[in-house]
Amino acid sequence: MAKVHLWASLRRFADGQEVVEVEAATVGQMLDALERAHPGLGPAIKAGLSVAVDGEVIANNRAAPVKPESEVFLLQRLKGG
Amino acid sequence: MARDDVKTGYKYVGTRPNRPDGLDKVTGRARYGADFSLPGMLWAAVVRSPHAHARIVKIDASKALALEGVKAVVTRADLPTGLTGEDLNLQDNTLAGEKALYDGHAVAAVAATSQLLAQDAARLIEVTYEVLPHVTDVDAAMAPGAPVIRPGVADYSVPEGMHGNVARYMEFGHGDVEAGFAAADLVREHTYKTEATHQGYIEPHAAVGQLGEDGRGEMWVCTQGHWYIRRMSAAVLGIEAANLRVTPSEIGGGFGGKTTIFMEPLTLALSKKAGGRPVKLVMSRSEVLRATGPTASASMDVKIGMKKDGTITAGQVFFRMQGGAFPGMSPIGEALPCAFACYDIPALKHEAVEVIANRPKAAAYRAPGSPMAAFAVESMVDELCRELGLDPIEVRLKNGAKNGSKSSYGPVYNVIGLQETLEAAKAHPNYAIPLGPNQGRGVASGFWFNHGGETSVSLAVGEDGTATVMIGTPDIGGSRASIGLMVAETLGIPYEDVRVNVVETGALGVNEPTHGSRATFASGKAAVEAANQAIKEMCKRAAAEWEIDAEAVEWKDGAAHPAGPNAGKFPPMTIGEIGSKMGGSGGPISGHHEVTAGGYGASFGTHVVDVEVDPETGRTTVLRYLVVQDAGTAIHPAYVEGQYQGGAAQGIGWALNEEYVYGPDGRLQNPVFLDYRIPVASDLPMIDTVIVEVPNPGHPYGVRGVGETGITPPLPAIASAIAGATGARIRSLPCSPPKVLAAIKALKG
Amino acid sequence: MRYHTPTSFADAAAIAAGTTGTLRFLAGGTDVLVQMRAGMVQPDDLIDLKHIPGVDKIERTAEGGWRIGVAVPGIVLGGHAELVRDWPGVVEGMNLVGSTQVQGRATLAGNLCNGSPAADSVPGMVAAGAVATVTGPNGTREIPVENIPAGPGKTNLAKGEVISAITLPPRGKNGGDAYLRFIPRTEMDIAVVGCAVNLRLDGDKVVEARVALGAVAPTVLLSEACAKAIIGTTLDDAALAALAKAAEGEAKPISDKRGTKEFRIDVAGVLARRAAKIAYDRAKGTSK
Amino acid sequence: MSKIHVTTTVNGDPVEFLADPRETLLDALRNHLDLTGTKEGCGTGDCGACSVTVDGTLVCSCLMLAAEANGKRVETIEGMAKEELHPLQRKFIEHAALQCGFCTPGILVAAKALLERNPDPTDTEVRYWLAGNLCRCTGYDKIIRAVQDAAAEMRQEHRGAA
Repeated sequence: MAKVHLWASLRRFADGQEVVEVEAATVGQMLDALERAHPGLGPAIKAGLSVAVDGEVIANNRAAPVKPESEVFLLQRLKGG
Repeated sequence: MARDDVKTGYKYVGTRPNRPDGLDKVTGRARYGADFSLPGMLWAAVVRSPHAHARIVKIDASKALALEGVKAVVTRADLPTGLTGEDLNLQDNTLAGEKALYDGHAVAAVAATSQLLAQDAARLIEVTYEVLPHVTDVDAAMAPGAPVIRPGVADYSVPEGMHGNVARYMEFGHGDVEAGFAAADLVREHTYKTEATHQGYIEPHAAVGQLGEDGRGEMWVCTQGHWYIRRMSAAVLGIEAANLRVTPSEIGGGFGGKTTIFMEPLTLALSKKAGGRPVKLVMSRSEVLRATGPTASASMDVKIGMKKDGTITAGQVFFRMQGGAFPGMSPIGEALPCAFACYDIPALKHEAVEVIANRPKAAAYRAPGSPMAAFAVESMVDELCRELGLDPIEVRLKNGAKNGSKSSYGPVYNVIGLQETLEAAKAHPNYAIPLGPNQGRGVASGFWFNHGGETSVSLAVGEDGTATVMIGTPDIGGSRASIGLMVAETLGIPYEDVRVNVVETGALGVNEPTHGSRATFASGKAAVEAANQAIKEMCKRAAAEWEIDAEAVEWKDGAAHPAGPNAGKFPPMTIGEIGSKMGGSGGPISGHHEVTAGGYGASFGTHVVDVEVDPETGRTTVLRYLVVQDAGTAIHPAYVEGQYQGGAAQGIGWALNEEYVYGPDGRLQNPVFLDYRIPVASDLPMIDTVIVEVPNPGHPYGVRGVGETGITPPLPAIASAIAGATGARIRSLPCSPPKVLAAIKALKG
Repeated sequence: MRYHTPTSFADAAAIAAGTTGTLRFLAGGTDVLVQMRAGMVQPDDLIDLKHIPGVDKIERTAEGGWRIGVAVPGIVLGGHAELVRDWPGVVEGMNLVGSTQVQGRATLAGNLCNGSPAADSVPGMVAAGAVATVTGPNGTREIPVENIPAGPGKTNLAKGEVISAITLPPRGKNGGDAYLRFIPRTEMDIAVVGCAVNLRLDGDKVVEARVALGAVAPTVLLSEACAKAIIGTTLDDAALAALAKAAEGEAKPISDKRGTKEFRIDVAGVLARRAAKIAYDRAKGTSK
Repeated sequence: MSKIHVTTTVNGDPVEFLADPRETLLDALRNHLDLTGTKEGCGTGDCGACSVTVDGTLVCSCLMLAAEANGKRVETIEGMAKEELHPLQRKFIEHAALQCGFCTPGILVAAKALLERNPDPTDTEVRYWLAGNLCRCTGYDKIIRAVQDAAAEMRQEHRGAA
């Protein structure tokens, strides 16, 4: 199961958990699984998130692969200048 | 570290050929936004609010419409209703709804047969306002009693009990910061402030739009991203994006400020009302400064603990940022992860709130959020270094992020070049030059994520053996040249035989704008893939001609070569031969690649600046400036240096003189280049550069992206150099002479 | 807007006297066109003075001073070696106005009539004792330059009156002048503080002095107190300190987007000191 | 509003047009004569993107009325290259002295005016002469180098010709 790290102020929407484990093969599946497990995270996901999968930042690609042993960090949607 | 010292075996990558658009740009032929005209074209002008916050009671355009030659007026009533989220924000910013939310907010627009007539007509549109209380300062906007500008602006993230102007909240971190502070020998805590600044591109926004009764339209516009312009304009006007064709002009600078819409949809709305005649709208400089997208202003608390040997034990920040009267615009989501990105620190806590205020809707500006965060954190690190008598580069080498470090925002860094930039800065002759009286040296590092994003590129092989590459990322600073070099390298043909064109929305799949330092990275990566696809097809054609397996053909030096058991059996078949025969060998040959590009590599830089401060006037002169930055691979080193130098110059302006000045009436007091003081030629020294190359494994040529990081270190580096020269630490930008002089006098008591 | 191109100052004055709406004179145009572009002023009548014979001339007066036409741009002043030798402070003030491009157009008379307390050419003219020739419907009169501005954006000229020339007095022996301004950048800014010093020496001693301060009051100030602080001295450290103190005392600035009141007062003293030294060295002939 | 008939010479070509009395020379060049190489960056004389020469003097075309150009000789960026590029134009390309290129026409026109007055300027003289030409992309470094390299080449050619 991929380990998804929530930033601190998201944890109140996930029963205070820092890490949520989800079954997912892609970033999109991972986000969907997160929302299913913790509906309170819905607005954050809808507002737009970037994620980092095993060190690689992915701005908005739901198709990017996630491996069972992947470490995922959620980030706010990143903009560039 | 420059290309000359690194043997890469590349033939074109790393060279400095002339850019393809150079000739047009030195002869005045290049067409920018305001340079397009069409038969029957009308000119537009915009009526803007003179108030920071006001209810719009009535708009009376009858006198304007009575003028001969005035063809159309649009107000918010002409735009569709029912939009939500960011689309509604965009519409609200295009034309004010019930309320004008900042000085310069567009209220109405008019089209007429000449520019002067349109301006005359705009003056005749009478708007009745009911002025409301306003707030423009970030801290004042959160203070008890501050007027709540837009009730209900908070999103899911804002905890109960925060001020009504707070729109977003964020917190993250790791480790035990209290334990970290307890383990430190020195803990300091201060508040740092930065004022809003503007990208300051020299070309004002300009567009020509045409929209017919059938809802089909076209637009010619200066933008960093024409697909964004298309999607946003269509949303604001309630038309089908597919019916809008958007062609980007040459772009006179953007730096993030041209990644979104401001007045562009007005050309279409006016055109439709004027019977489909094309409408041109060009902003004045004061409109650009008042009503486009400056960056956020920030107020930032920083606390850092350090041991006597320079080890940083813990860090904590609380950032408050305002990005104008619209939620979601301040870069808190970027500023927080950038704050400690250069460090590997065991305990960190980051918190930020976004506040709205009666200011224009902020847009991205070169590494959005990172310069402010760097100002706060790097200034504080410098303060600790000075207090403990430590060398600022050594402290950064000791605590700096390395390959495999866990980043401050969570993920582990793959291959990064921060340490290499620090070593190069330390070894540079500038770092050893002795300083004179009233002189000081400042050091700071900076970070940007870089970006990939949605990208679509296509490449066509010509009958003459040339290649034409179609990209969708407007070329701001030489990306056509760098993409041309990579394609030349891949195809093995001369750079001059590759033509790279930025094409309109009808000619390619969707592309994100040129932002986030992604053009050379992502369009380059896709162009290389497109070239590889064409190579595969060319090998196939050669194989068919030779009647051998396609797998037994390899491509090198611009030609198909028989390989393996067939090696040497046939003379190589060049791209020119294949191209000249392609009609008869199966048809035109092209390659294309569409991807949401991943694999981008973070970029780090280290700057060293020496300044001299006039102790009697507080005026700072930059004596010498050094930029060291990891480019991954410098495809066209001259334009890499150009990005480093340009970023540094913008950062120097931010540090010393640039700021938005609002009066007590909430109006912008300096909406002209006379008083919005960007650096002029005589303000700056030559800007020395060192290109560090730690190739990014996520790109076929190791590109990281070089545009953004360079603006980040100058803010703290300059403030620290001033501290070195005077003993006075400026914690509120800009380091303007009155502020520096007051600080010097305060030291003397 | 009506655009007029009279060929004599009498005609210009007559046209001006007959207007009823907003009127502007056009010499270099570097202020008027900016105001028009910004929508601050929409003139009904614009009188271009450049078709009047002689407006582009710099001529020696019979007394040995200089008569400068109202359309002589900064770049021409700066290129006039004899004028620069006589009044380097006046010329350096004018040459600080705007960019090289602005120097191609901007004039002393225009800078004066714009009425800005921060106008870079005005303190130098005031310190030099320059006189404006004013032509009106009832003939011409001579007015000391310091009496032309009435406050920000305003002049003491009556309806129909127009400046027809600026005259600098003869330089005379052992004199020197200098102008310094403070701006945050190196170029292109409006003066936050300006100071011009014009003095004459007898041996090492200052025997005459005029000191003008810019951007520290509604109009450029001609300061008696500053002059007194250095007359009779050899501009030693005590005199310079007294001058700085006098300048600080005379300065009655406001705080605005370009600088604070406190800053302007401090810097007025600093610039007075520095400008006096340069003027002194020029009078001694030890520097240009 | 009655228009003014303006007769002038632009890049050696005689031209005439009708101008609103409020129109600037910049407006006339761009909108009446289709010479869009001269740019508007500010309209207030602060950025230099509209630099042209009038009777040989460098000015901001935004700070001059079109009517004032009557009978004058105007030179713009479009007239800079003759049969081949001016050395400044060539050196700007070679030195990568432009990024977005929007300020480039004004800077080239201004730099040409400088080198005609002063063929061997110091870096500081170049910087002060060009202080009214804002560039936001380059930090000016490569611009200064390109101007100096062009100046050196022009001095060489001049010596060769003499």
